[in-house]
Amino acid sequence: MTFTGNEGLNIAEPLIFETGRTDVTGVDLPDVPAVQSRLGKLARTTPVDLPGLTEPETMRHYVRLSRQNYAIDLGIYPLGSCTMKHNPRLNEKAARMPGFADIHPLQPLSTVPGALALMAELSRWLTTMTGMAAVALSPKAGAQGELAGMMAIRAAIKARGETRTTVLVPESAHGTNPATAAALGYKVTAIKAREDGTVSAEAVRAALSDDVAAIMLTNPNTCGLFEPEVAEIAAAIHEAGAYFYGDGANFNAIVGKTRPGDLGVDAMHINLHKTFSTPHGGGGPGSGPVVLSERLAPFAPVPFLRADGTLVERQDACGEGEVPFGRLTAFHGQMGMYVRALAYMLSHGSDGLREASEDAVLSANYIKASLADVMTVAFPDRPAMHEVLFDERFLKGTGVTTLDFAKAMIDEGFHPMTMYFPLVVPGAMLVEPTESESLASLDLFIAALRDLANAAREGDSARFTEAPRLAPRRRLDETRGARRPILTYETPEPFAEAAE
Amino acid sequence: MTFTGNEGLNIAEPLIFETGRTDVTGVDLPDVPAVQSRLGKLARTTPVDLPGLTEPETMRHYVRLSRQNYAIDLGIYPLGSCTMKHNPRLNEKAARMPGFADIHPLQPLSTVPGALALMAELSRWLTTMTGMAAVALSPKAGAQGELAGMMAIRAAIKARGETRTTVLVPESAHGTNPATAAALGYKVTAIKAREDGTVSAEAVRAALSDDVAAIMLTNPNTCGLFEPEVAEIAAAIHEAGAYFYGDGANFNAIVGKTRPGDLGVDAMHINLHKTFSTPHGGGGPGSGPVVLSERLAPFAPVPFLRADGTLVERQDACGEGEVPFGRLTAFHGQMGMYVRALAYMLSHGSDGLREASEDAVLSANYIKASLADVMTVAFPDRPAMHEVLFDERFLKGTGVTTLDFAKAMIDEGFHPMTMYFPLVVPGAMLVEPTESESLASLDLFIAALRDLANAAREGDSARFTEAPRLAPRRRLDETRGARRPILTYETPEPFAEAAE
Amino acid sequence: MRYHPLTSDDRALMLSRIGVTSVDDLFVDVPAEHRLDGLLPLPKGASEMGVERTLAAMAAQNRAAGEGPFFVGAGAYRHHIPASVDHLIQRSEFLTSYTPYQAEISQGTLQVLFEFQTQVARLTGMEVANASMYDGSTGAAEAVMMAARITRRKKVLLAGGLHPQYRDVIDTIATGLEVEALPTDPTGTEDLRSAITDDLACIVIQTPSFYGHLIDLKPIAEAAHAAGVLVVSVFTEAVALGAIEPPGALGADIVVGEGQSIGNALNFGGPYVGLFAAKKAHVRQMPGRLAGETVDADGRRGFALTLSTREQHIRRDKATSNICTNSGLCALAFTIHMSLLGEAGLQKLAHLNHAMAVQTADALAAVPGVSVLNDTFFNEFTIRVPGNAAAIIEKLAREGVLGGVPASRLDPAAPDDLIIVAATEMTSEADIARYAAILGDVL
Amino acid sequence: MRYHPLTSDDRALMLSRIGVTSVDDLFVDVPAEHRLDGLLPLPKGASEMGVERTLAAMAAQNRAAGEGPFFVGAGAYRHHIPASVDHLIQRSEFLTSYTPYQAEISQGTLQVLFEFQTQVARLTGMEVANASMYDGSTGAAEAVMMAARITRRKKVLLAGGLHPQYRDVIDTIATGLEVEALPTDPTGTEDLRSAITDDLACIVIQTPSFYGHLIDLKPIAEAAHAAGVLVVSVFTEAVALGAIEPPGALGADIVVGEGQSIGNALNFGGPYVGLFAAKKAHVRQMPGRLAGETVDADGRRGFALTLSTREQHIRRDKATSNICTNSGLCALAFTIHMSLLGEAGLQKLAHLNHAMAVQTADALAAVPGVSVLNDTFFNEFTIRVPGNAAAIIEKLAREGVLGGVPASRLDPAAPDDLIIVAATEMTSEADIARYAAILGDVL
Ligand SMILES: Cc1ncc(COP(=O)(O)O)c(C=O)c1O
Ligand SMILES: Cc1ncc(COP(=O)(O)O)c(C=O)c1O
Repeated sequence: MTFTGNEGLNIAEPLIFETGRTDVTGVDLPDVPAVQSRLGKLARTTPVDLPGLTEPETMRHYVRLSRQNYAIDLGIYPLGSCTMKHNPRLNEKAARMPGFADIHPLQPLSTVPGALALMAELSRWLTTMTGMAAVALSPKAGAQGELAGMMAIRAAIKARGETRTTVLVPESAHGTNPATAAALGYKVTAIKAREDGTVSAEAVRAALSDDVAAIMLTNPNTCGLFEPEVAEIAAAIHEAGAYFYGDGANFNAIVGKTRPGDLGVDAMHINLHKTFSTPHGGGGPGSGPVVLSERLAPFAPVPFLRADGTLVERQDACGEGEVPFGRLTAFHGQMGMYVRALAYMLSHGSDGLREASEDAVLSANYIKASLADVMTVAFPDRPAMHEVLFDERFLKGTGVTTLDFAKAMIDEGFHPMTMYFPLVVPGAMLVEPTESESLASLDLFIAALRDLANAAREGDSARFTEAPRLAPRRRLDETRGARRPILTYETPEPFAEAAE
Repeated sequence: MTFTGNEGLNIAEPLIFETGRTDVTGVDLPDVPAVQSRLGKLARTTPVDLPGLTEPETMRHYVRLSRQNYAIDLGIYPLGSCTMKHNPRLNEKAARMPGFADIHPLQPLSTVPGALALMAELSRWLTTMTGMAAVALSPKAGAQGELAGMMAIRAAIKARGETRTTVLVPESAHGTNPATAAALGYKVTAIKAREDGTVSAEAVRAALSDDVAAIMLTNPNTCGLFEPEVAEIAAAIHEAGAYFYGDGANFNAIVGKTRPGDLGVDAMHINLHKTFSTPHGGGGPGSGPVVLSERLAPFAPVPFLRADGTLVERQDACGEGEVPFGRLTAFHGQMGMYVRALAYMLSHGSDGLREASEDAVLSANYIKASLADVMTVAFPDRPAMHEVLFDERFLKGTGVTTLDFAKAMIDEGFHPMTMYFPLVVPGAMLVEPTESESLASLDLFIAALRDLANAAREGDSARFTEAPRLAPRRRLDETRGARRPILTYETPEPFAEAAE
Repeated sequence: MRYHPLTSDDRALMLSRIGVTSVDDLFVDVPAEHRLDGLLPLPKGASEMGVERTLAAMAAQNRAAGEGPFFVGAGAYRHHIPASVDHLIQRSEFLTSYTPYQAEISQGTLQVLFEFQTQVARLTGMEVANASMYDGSTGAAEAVMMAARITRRKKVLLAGGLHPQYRDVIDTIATGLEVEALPTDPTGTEDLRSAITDDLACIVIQTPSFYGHLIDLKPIAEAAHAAGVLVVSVFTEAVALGAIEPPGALGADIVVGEGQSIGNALNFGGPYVGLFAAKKAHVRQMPGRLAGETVDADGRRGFALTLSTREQHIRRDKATSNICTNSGLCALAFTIHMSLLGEAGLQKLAHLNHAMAVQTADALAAVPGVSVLNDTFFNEFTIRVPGNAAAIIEKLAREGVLGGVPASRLDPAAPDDLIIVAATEMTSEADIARYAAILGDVL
Repeated sequence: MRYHPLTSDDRALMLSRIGVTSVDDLFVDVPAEHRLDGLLPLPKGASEMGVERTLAAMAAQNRAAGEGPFFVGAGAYRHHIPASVDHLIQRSEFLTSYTPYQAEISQGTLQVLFEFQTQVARLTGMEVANASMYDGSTGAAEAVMMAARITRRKKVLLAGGLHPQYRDVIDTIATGLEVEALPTDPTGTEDLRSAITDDLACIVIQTPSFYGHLIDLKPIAEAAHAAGVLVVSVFTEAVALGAIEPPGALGADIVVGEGQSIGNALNFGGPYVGLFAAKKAHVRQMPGRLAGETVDADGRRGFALTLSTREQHIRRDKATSNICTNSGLCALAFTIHMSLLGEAGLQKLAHLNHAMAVQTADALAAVPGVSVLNDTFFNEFTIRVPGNAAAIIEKLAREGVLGGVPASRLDPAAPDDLIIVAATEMTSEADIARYAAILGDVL
């Protein structure tokens, strides 16, 4: 329609490999002093072929690209299980204080008492909120927290002189749970949920044996329900000599309302990038500290903080009762995220943390109540926690799939909910509003979903199957992408260009 | 088309007065200690009626609004006379260093030696680049710089025991020039330009008398031409006992190529927000230091820096030969802009500054050469400086006006050039690319303008008269706006709402 | 140069398209004898790293407010700025856009200005406000000139509580007018009513005054209006309006003030943002830009600059002011911060400021030899010290306490034993205790 | 609470729509005896101002790198980050978006990842790269497991020049495998060729090594490939690849490294960004996300995550890795900084780093009693000091010089008289002179 292909403020942007030039740079540097090279025969002889852009070109390139993204700062981001809440800018500012951002993990510990104090303070908040004995801060994200917790469990079992080879995982679990168990060589036994979306103690008991090392249970679970028999399950697990690994991705529902430690959890990772608002950044970084019960605490990996505030960095430097299972990452974990998470905690305080959980749960139930008549709630009988699960039944016969429905939401200005997860209901739509939405925002979202549900029912299926029509791209051909994957840019051969 | 009215990532956003509530706040504060009020009977009794938003609501509101703006960081911003060049982010960072941003203008000067040193260093760069004796930093923007320069001139004339009541201003001058002269009570005599867009010394001489206080001449002028007789004009002005005020808005064309002081300029403001890249920020703030010749230097307003680096804040604190005409603003001017401008200067250095001017001029001439056959260059015979002026002749008979043409550029993803200024050519289009555009960017711009010019010629007038169609808004009804101006939000009467 | 995208190859190609052989061929109109041959006698370009180092070294020489007890005010105030404010104003689309002349692609800025104008009008209790002036002092000068235009009178009276630099700025800028300033008024007791004469265009009154006193405009406004005189009300501390009656409610005709306190850092004095509010009837005499609500070709609500026929770019030598570039980004910061505060936040902030100032006043009054001159104040008051105020302030600074502003620094006519002391929400009880203790020591 | 938009009125209305009377009615599934009654024993919420103060006080207790001479490396490096990088990564649309599963409204992130993958592949001389790992150390562990999957072998050999913490991480995470580590190799002289046996899945070699030596992979790779063994090449200093031959050109099969040096601050160790590159033939065994080029329904080029069947969210217990959240924003910072540098900038940066390190090495070698162990190095090398390295480092720190890392801090098996010393473009000649002088003093 336009000559340029641009549409007003929506401006097309090529790849840097198409615009940059290897002799251009956006970084001026002082002259290089003449020295005798010590690179020996390994000095680079091959070109890198990396294009450069000047600063103005760089700004434009990335600003234009950014405008093709949705973001929390643009609107509700109701991805169930992801807890896309507001990211306070104070936290960004604090993380950039030179005393946090410009310190090296290996400078003498005597020169970073503030950093160690911050880690100790964060540990205090995490253990107090969860009612647990200890915390290993270093895991880099939730999945690594799972690894840490499961390794501590394995070490504890080994310390008892046993070996156990099975881990129980409910079917509704997040993919990282079975992946983690499998990575550690465990056999994964799936536990079926009941009709109402929760796990029964009975089913767990039936699966238990002295070969079971642990259960990995998400609570609230990924259907957005609090497991009513969690304490009984914990008791059964413990009775069988196994451990209770809690997936804490959904901790945002219950902070200040109940403590996982009281429910019998032995280890639980906490995604600081979910419950504690460190930004997702288009996929990361996160941080996944794992809290540990008294029984597992001795096995925490290095580095760990002693009660006296000292940091133990090496296994050979351990004292009595300190039997770390190893090290999960170089250095001390995600300090930048610790600062942000602690800023969040200090800002909220005990009262604000509870309010956050309550508002998150309230908002999810409000959505549930407001849409129950036009969409189908997967498990209507129990209160939802911080997220509510719909399934595809309301779309039956409309020719509209869950995917289509989600894509139509994009045109309406919303990011879709999590789709097709958990796997336990067909065409799942998991909606997590978080506590960050105003009532006006929730009402707008609800009204749009009602309109869409009605439109689907009324046969306006093109609105869905053709969606999105108003986004920076229409649907992408993902199978083509996977069949002949193009993963890096390849400069077109000059003769190919000429031939065109 | 959508239920919400949103279109994918283009999300509608109401006014804060429609969404905020007076009992909501996004700022938590510590409790107020109980004290005996000292507000007396003037304590507020009436409500302010200011809505509040929490932080997440605030982020969304302003992020969404921002996305309805064009910006340098989105694309070429070829506003002639405005010098919309790249705004380096280093400069933003430097201006926020606590040693600059968190110092008070009235804390003891003994506690801010670095601030005074920075001002002295900026003064050195400005006077060296312009070849002038002194600089008054404090004017808040170009227009106030004009005021400063013209007041210095008036004071100098008065010091000679004379009064002069006329100021010469070429017709092509920016509106601030006649407005400034008039604000000081001067009669403005317009000087006509020649056919070729420049001012002749002859025309100036013809207008001179001993009632003329000054000429206000922009050079390069607003037609984008260097005034070839500038030195002769200066000589004539001086001979008549008058002063040469140079409007330095177009200084970006000539930094490092020639010095205004050498050309005979007595006073010239420099828009730091043009030539020296401090961001325009949607309309300001700017900074308009005015450089002064030896003869005018004594009349510089307070505050001024002495050669020894001390800051003189009060007229009564002046020494011999210091006869400031007054004070133009509280405090010391736009420190935040000084930091940014100095960062720009240090980054460029003498070599980079010259390169900037050369690239700016080169780019304008490249555009001129590339479009001369499809658009009409107003003054084709002389080289353009940093901007090139087109007129509406190429649109004759197409039913497309300069305004229409500009609006069609919006759909193509470009900000239009300056329109209908200068007033000396009909349907003016003043294009200033600056040195910040890559060749690829210039070529894209040129190609689009060529396509548009051809489309206009070929009768595709709807593309223009209906434009923009792809922007956040179509054309606004500006006359309605001016006839019954709505300048503040008024909460609808409840009954009015009910009646609807 | 990292900011210049053209390469030598690009330049060569461009020169050939233009049809010249060197860039100097484009500068032929510059008189040959005035063309610069070599480089200017200035350092060559530096790396970002190098520039950052140079500037950081300069910044490090200054004593930042956050480094210790800080009680400096007198026209600029240290408040806490939420991190989200500074984040938002740095959005490319706000930071790097021009004046919103192309309304279709400037709705972000325009809607913000409309919100700003509404906030300023409501805060001051007035009907309309413009899209900002440079700062409070230049706004005050513009107000005086506007009053003269409205009343077609030339005499202007400045109250003794007006900030001395504001007084100097009015005196300098309002050149065609006869400006009379009353003697400086540290005690806040001058009788303004009886100073009003019917040849005045306006009377300019600051409240809270330079010395911190709260002035009741109402009786003065009544007297002024009876004489056909306009009341220009000035404030330098916008936060005050959260706790005191707005000038609009007390009869002011034009209200101008410094908006720095909301959303803007101290910045050693600038950039700041001038707030300018008036009555609807006078809107066509106002200086500065105005954003107005209108509709687009599809009937959708939108905003555009309006009443531009007042402005220099249209009206040239008949304009109401020569202002062009204003304080857009500072106005944005103001608007965002004010949106965050809302009425509830603003009022609490104001009362917290007041409380900290009362605590400071009480603590300093208890220092032997020190007296507080104010009956009323908001977050700023004046103390009399036994000795030279400027010398004492220097001594305090050497002990790490920035104790305020000697009145005589700004006004040679002010007694030299007065210090203007400000407190804000940033003032801690420890700061106050330390100030009182050190003041006792240095006296 | 400033982050919570719901008011009490809102909550009441919502509860009534839901049909319950209190929010606690929604928590009925929590076992009654485990519901918390009161608040947690933690402080109540604080103002932004208060939190900022608390955290600033903690930060102030740490000695920031910028405060004086700084030579600490050993896996993380202090480089200058252009201000535009940090500005851009804070754009709301990058900072506050999720993993780009909805490709239509995530093209920004996806195109960036495609650019990142291409940059990493080119930098390392490999064919493909993924969209990032947590960091270099965990990437190394993933590489080892990938090699085991490809070769279906279980034995892994770690060279003596591998960062000790990387070694520990591989040892911990690669649980099903037999990991053998060669003795630590401060002199860079170990014979890796003869350590290769044909039951190895891979050999893991760091170059530049932990001690700074440049290792020629080529002969080792030849021997390894002859035995069906994969070569996993590790680097901790990405800038080095601007000056030395890329592992891909020397025969590496998998290249992993720490990308922190480009675009990311020190952050006391995290978040960083793991670079992971491999051969096309092995792409289906790679861990982590991949962005791929494709087209949309209108035929327009676009990008989407691809080959997800390797990943945990699709493949669950059969996934190539359990990684989910990765280092997206750090990868963005890397990409932006690398786009700014380009080949010309990267090479100059690398040579500047090398030059400063050579100057540092020469200056320290001249200190009596100190010797440099390296023949070759990039920007980091090892010195032997006459005394306990850790004690000397502490003494230096007390004099304001952060002189490097005692090798024995990370590796109990390392001699205790070795210090690993790094220099970068941030190192000034004055820093070097001061280090040499103080080192002479404290010895
Ligand atoms: C329920 C659940 N468990 C585990 C994870 C994995 O956490 P991470 O992405 O931080 O590795 C997630 C996150 O997506 C999750 O939702
Ligand atoms: C030629 C010219 N003169 C003067 C000015 C006024 O400068 P300022 O907007 O900084 O007041 C401008 C800016 O628009 C201009 O272009």
